[in-house]
Amino acid sequence: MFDPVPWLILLPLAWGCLTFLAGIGRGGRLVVAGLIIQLVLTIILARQIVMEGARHYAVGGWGAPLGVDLYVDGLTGIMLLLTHVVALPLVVYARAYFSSQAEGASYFWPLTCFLLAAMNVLFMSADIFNIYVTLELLGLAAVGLVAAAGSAGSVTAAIRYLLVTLLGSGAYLMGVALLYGTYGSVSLAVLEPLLATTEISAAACLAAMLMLAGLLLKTALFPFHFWLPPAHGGAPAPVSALLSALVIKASFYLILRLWFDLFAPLVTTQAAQLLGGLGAAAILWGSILAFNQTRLKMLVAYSTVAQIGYLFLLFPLMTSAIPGAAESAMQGGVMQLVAHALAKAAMFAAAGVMVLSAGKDDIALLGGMSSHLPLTLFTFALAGITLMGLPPSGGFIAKWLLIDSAVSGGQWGWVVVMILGGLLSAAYVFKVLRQAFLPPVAGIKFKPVIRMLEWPAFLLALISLLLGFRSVEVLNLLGAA
Amino acid sequence: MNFNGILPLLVLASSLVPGMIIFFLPESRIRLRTTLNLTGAILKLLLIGYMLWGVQHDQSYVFRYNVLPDLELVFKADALALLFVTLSAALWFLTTLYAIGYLEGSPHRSRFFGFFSFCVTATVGVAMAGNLFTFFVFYELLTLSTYPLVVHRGTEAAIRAGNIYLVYTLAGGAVFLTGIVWLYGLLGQVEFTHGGVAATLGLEYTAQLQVIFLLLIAGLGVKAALVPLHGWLPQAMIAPAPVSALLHAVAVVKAGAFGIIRIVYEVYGIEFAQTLNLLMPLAIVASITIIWGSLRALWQDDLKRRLAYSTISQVSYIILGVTLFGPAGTIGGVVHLVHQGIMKITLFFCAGNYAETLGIHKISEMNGAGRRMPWTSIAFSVAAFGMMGAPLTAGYISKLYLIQGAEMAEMVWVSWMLTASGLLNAAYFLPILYRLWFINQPQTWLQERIRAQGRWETHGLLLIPPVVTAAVTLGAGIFADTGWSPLFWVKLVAEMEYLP
Amino acid sequence: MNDFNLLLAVFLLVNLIIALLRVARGPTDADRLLAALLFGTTGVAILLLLAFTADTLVLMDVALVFALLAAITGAVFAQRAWRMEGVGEGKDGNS
Amino acid sequence: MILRTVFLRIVLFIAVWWILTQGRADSWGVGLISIVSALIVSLVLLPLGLFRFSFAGIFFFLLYFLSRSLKSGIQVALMAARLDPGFHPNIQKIPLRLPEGLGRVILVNTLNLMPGTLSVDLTASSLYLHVLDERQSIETQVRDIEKLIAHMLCVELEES
Amino acid sequence: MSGALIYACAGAVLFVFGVTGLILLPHLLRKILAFNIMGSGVFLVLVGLGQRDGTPDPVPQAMVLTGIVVAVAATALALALVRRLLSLTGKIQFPEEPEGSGRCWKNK
Amino acid sequence: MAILELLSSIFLVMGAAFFMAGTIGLLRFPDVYTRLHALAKVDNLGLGLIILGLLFQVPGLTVALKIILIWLLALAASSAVSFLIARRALNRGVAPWKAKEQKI
Amino acid sequence: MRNLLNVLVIVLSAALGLVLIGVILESPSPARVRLSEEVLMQIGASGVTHPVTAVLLNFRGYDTLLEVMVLLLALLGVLAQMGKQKRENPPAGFYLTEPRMQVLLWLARVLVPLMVLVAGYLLWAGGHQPGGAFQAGAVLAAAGVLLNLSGLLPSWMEPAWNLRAGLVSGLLVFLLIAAAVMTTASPGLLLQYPPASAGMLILLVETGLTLSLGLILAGLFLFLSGDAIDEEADK
Amino acid sequence: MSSLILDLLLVIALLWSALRSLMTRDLFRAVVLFIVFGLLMALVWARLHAPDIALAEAAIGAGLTGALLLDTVGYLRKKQRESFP
Repeated sequence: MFDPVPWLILLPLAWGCLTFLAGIGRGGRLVVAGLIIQLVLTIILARQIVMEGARHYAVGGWGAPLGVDLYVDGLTGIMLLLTHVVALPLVVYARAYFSSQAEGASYFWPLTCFLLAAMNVLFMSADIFNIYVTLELLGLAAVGLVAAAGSAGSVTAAIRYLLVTLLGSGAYLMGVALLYGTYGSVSLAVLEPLLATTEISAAACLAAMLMLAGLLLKTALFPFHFWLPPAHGGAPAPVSALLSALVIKASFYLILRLWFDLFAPLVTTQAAQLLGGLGAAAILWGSILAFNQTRLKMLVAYSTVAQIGYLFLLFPLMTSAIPGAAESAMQGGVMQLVAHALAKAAMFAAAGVMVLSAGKDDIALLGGMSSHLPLTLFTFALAGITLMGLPPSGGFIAKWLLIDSAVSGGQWGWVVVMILGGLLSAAYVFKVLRQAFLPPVAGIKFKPVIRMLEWPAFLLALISLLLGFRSVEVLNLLGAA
Repeated sequence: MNFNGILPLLVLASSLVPGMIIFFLPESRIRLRTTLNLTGAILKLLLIGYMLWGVQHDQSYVFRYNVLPDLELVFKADALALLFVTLSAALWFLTTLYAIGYLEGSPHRSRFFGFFSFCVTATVGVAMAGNLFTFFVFYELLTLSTYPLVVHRGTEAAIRAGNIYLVYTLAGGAVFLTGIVWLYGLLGQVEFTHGGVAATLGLEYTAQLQVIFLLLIAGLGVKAALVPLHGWLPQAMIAPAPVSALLHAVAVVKAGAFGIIRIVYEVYGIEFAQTLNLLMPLAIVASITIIWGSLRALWQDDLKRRLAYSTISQVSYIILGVTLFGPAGTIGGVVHLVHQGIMKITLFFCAGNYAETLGIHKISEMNGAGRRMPWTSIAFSVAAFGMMGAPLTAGYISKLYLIQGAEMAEMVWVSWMLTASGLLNAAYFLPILYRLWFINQPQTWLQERIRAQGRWETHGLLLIPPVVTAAVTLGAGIFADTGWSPLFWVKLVAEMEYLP
Repeated sequence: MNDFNLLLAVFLLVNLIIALLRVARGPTDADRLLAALLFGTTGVAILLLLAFTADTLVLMDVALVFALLAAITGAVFAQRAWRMEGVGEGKDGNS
Repeated sequence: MILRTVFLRIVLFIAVWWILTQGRADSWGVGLISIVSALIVSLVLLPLGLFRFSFAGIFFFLLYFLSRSLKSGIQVALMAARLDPGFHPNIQKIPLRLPEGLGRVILVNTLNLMPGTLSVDLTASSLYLHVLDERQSIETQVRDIEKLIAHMLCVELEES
Repeated sequence: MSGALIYACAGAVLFVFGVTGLILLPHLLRKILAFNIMGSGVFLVLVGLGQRDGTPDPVPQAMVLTGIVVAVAATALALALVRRLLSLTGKIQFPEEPEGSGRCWKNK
Repeated sequence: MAILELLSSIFLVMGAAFFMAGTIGLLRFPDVYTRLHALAKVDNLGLGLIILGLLFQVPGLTVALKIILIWLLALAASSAVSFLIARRALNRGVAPWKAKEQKI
Repeated sequence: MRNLLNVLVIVLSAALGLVLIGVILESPSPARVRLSEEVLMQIGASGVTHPVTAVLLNFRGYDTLLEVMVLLLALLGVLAQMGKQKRENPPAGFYLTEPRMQVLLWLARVLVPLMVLVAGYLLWAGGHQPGGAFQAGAVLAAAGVLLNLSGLLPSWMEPAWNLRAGLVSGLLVFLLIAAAVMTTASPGLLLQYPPASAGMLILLVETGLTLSLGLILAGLFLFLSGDAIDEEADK
Repeated sequence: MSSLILDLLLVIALLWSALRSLMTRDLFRAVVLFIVFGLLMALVWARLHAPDIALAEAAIGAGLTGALLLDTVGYLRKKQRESFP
């Protein structure tokens, strides 16, 4: 049987090297081709997971405590698939984007390849130290991409991002050190039964706190969100899209993994409620701030802050005693993750096109966009539908599942938050749309844009919208154990 | 999957696909766009005709698709659905014709017709939804696809109206969603079935079911413009006339009213709703809306605003009929869904004609327009009489059954209220007719745009639709007892709902 | 013998810590850096003593690398960090 | 001549490698590559024929160097230890007789390790020395070392 | 208490120093220093705690080697960014910017 | 054997003493040039003596040669760096400390 | 307000420190899993005799692969920044002939070949005693720094193709060997070296890594440090 | 005994240099203290029976990080001179 796992690690690395060798600003075509190959591999892998269930993969053939293990299950499959489905159109988009605007293009391709490689290895890793390395990889690649724009604002944002991500991974590594010190292993497969069977030690608790705090910092959950908007709002549009759609999700994925697998014996209902509370605060505060922005990309970036909040609602909902409620909370959380990734990528891409065309990142200048770039505006609107959680989008399915879980678990507070959040997101999405329907601001001339900028974004938005119809497959993959 | 299962999908696609293509057409491809639009509309009418025939011959058209393991997207063409589908498809066809004429030469037509088609698709989806989930999906789609139509003109006023529209409908949708999810949590599946599914729960859930009912009605009431939630509707007048026509006659308000019909009859079941004491409060709200809308209509000088308040009042007839326990009330309410649609669209077409041809927007400017535009004015008059409930018109039939229903349900105050409302209707329509026909026309019209071409008083495509609908208004009244009238169908529906 | 070596290592370390006072005193940056340079030599001595203490001769390699790279800090300082007249001798730096 | 230099360098590197690996026999595989690359690097950095030297000169130089550096260490240590370091430091300029190149560098470095002197600048013609005691004659010491270096590197001193 | 544990405790203290410095110090170069100190602290805990019984454990040592390289890489990147910021703005500190800057509550 | 150990100890102690002297010099000398004197000479001598002391403890010839190599490297480094820093100090105009100034 | 926040941070981190120390001191003496014993048991199959190298390049060679990638990424980030900056203000030239430069120049001439030798030694030593590719690479990088300081090696601008090839060579060699091993010796398994040739392969990987790590680490300095020695000419 | 003292001394020096490096007002002093800190870390690793790490720390701490930091300080000063001539 052909096993795509090692190739999914080696190939993106190889593309990264080759694009670097190819020279400045070159190699886009190679990346597109490479991503297509990887997408096929991911699909094969997903099929294998559905057929045969989750599996461990021992790198070097050494196996758990000694070597590094990889672990691939339904959730991994979803994340990998999501990564490639989002990245492929974005890469096509980026080629067009950088052909019309050179700023930040110089090392975009190798950085992106390594970013995707980092994502792949992160999702598959089952070894907490290895995860640390992948976290650093992801962080450095993302910082490099953010800073590539080269303006003072983006460099400041990149530094802030870098320091935050370093602080986060430092705290994480401290947790790893404590766990290794106490249990003598860094492999999840070894640690999990150890934590579950032995009595809870203070070291494990502290480690859990440190690791989760570090990851929360990287995920930009509410009080830690300060770094995200400038970083995501200041980067070139393809980069913003990649970061907001995928990179944030990577650390969330790890929280999910650690919370429900490794630290399952340690977590308490109060902690889950706390996370949920922070998530709720993120939804409300992020949406309000998004609404207050005057710059389009900042608005989209703050919307990411808000949307991340939804993801964290799944923690309190999962504590529900009713098994059905817990299950649909998990499903809802994952659907939200997937839907948001697709929609946010589309939204940032669309915002990028608009900014490129208007020449300036200002919502007030968007008037007339509805007739100048109808497709892009339509893309923005479709993505907005997913963010608002309106049918038939994937976001709607996610919200349905989450509300269902909250209602059947009797946790009414979260229902109110989600409903309010949906309305608030409508407020900021329509703030943009209504501006676009107004007549153009006097004196502004829109630059024409390449067609290839508009279509990939539209494709992403369409996928996010139609995801609602194919969510059974996603959930099937999630459920494959 | 057999053809019968796919048919509902085809009905949806017949407007969705042209809509999508049109959306990406360049502005200049007028002929292709028109062809697509009309092909879609005619195709849809044909398909619906086939289904009407089929339903009469006991065929069933059901399409199911699992969105989630225990959540289905269901399209079902039952009698009630077909009633609404036929109405919307027919009126869509006419409105499309009208809109082609109306928008000739104006910008952004691709966008307009794209969203126009989406809007109809959503309406058809609402009509054919086989369960509450599907209903909600298309109910929200309707909101989204109508927003661009409302703000189509792109003026500050239009945008403001659009904002108000969104605030109301999205908030309503959110409340609606909460109710739906709750109900799904209790029932597992909420398929529309005759007699209702909630009844299976039993009386120990009374309190919960009452709250859910409140949530559902509050959500639907926004679109149906029940009184405290009606604020968006007069604002939305800013939209182009075909949009207003569609919004008022078929799409938005009717979706709300239709949803209430579905909730009362096929989710709760009329008898169960009666036992839960849900009907009386709804009847009171509907009555208040009827009176309030009529009263407000009296004071409007803007023609379209007056028609809008009239809509608020008239749509609640439907809801009132629904709350009257007994077949007659049901028939009265449901048939008014169709009748009001036909009549109101006529009125809006005519209002659009006056505005487009003569530049008339206000009632005070309408003096003598009847002689300048006789055909339009005749259509307008017929529809207005229908609204008042004059004999020989469709409106008469509705009122007749409503009053019967009120008597059967032993709610005498309702028949008094209906009478009063009829008088109010007369009070706000008769002055218009008086101005049309009996006051001399001024020397020059405000801004006469479309010169009379040949023997037509206005653009042909603007004239045909109102005349046709006015004729149908009369026809539905005169031939109410034949097998093809709306009344006949509604009786069919009512029979099923009151089956033991 | 081993303990003796260790004792000497301790002594050298104390010596080194005392020399760190120069970092605080200044007055010029060069004076501050001297402490770091001293570390090159003293560190080599301490490492060698440690290497011969516990028979971990591999520490000699560490000492070798220390000695080999000791020049770099000083050279970077002289070539890059301490050039031209400062904003004000003795109190330059973070202003 | 050239071959001799190359040969000497190879020998030097082999010796260093031998010292580093402590004579392990299995190291010569990597050693060969390392030595060759070190040789290439050294040839690039320091082309052949820039200087040559005599072994006897090296020996005398080292002898002198070791004895003097011991003295210098003791001198400075005493100064540091005494509570009142009675020195009179100053900067002196000394004209150079060594030709440019390695010789001068060795001179500078040696003087840095010699008693009482610290080279502070080097120009085309002269050397600036910081001396701990300006009352002592430094020049003779410098001349001695110059001579030794000239002998070691087989160069002629320029008459100033 | 073995030597390794002493170092582990020292590592804990260094970690705390680093974290505090990274959060509180305004100067970017100092933040970078603080990050390095924090990293060293973690490495000390990793090795010190891992071999608290005195026997050398190669696994955490290998991990720390990896970690050191990562730290160097991050430091270099941070320095590059700081230098770039310096050449762009002439400053080496974060500009003070209140959250959600922009015209608040005016875009109704 | 004992004699060797004794010799070794003597040299080691002497080396340590030189280191101490170097440190004292570093702390007490008045300006950067004089401190460089202390650093370049005393500490290298200290290191040399310690290495000399350790030579009595080495297990083999190569080890001995290796530590001598280390010493040579340290010498080269510190003398060159001293020159660089001293030159830079002169360049920047750091005035050498004068004895008579102290007397005033 | 700001002060209060600072105090809060300090108090919190002090508490964190105390808890950390407490946890460290409390931790039960033997860990549950004795990984070091496991390493020693399996070391025979790893191809090297030094346990740290065995862990670094065989047992956890995957981490090392990723780590090289981390370095390369940092370099890319640096390049993306500094390349731009240097294009804006190119660094000044060199004055090698200055007599005062001679001291440093000769130091470099002597030390750099030695550093190359030591790097080779460390690389070789990695197999059985402390040392290895990283240390060797770092020493090579230091040689690069020294060359740059002495003026022999100008700061790097945009790398040409050969330099780029050198920078990625380590990762490429690693990848190629991984792919080769995966397709031939142990199909479908990542980085599983057959025990017989493991030593050889590891040495190969380490050689590649040394070269490329040296270049990358040196590059971090050489790309970063913008200016060569420029002010001597002013005087 | 003396090994314990050595450990404690090292720890004290380590913590002190780290703290001073973060607290001192003068940037250059902070960098020098940080370099010293790195060298001390190398000694610590040697004490912890981790010569591999000691080697890496010595090479990277002395050769690279120090160089990078000092170079950056120089650049910073150059910039400051340019902006305040």
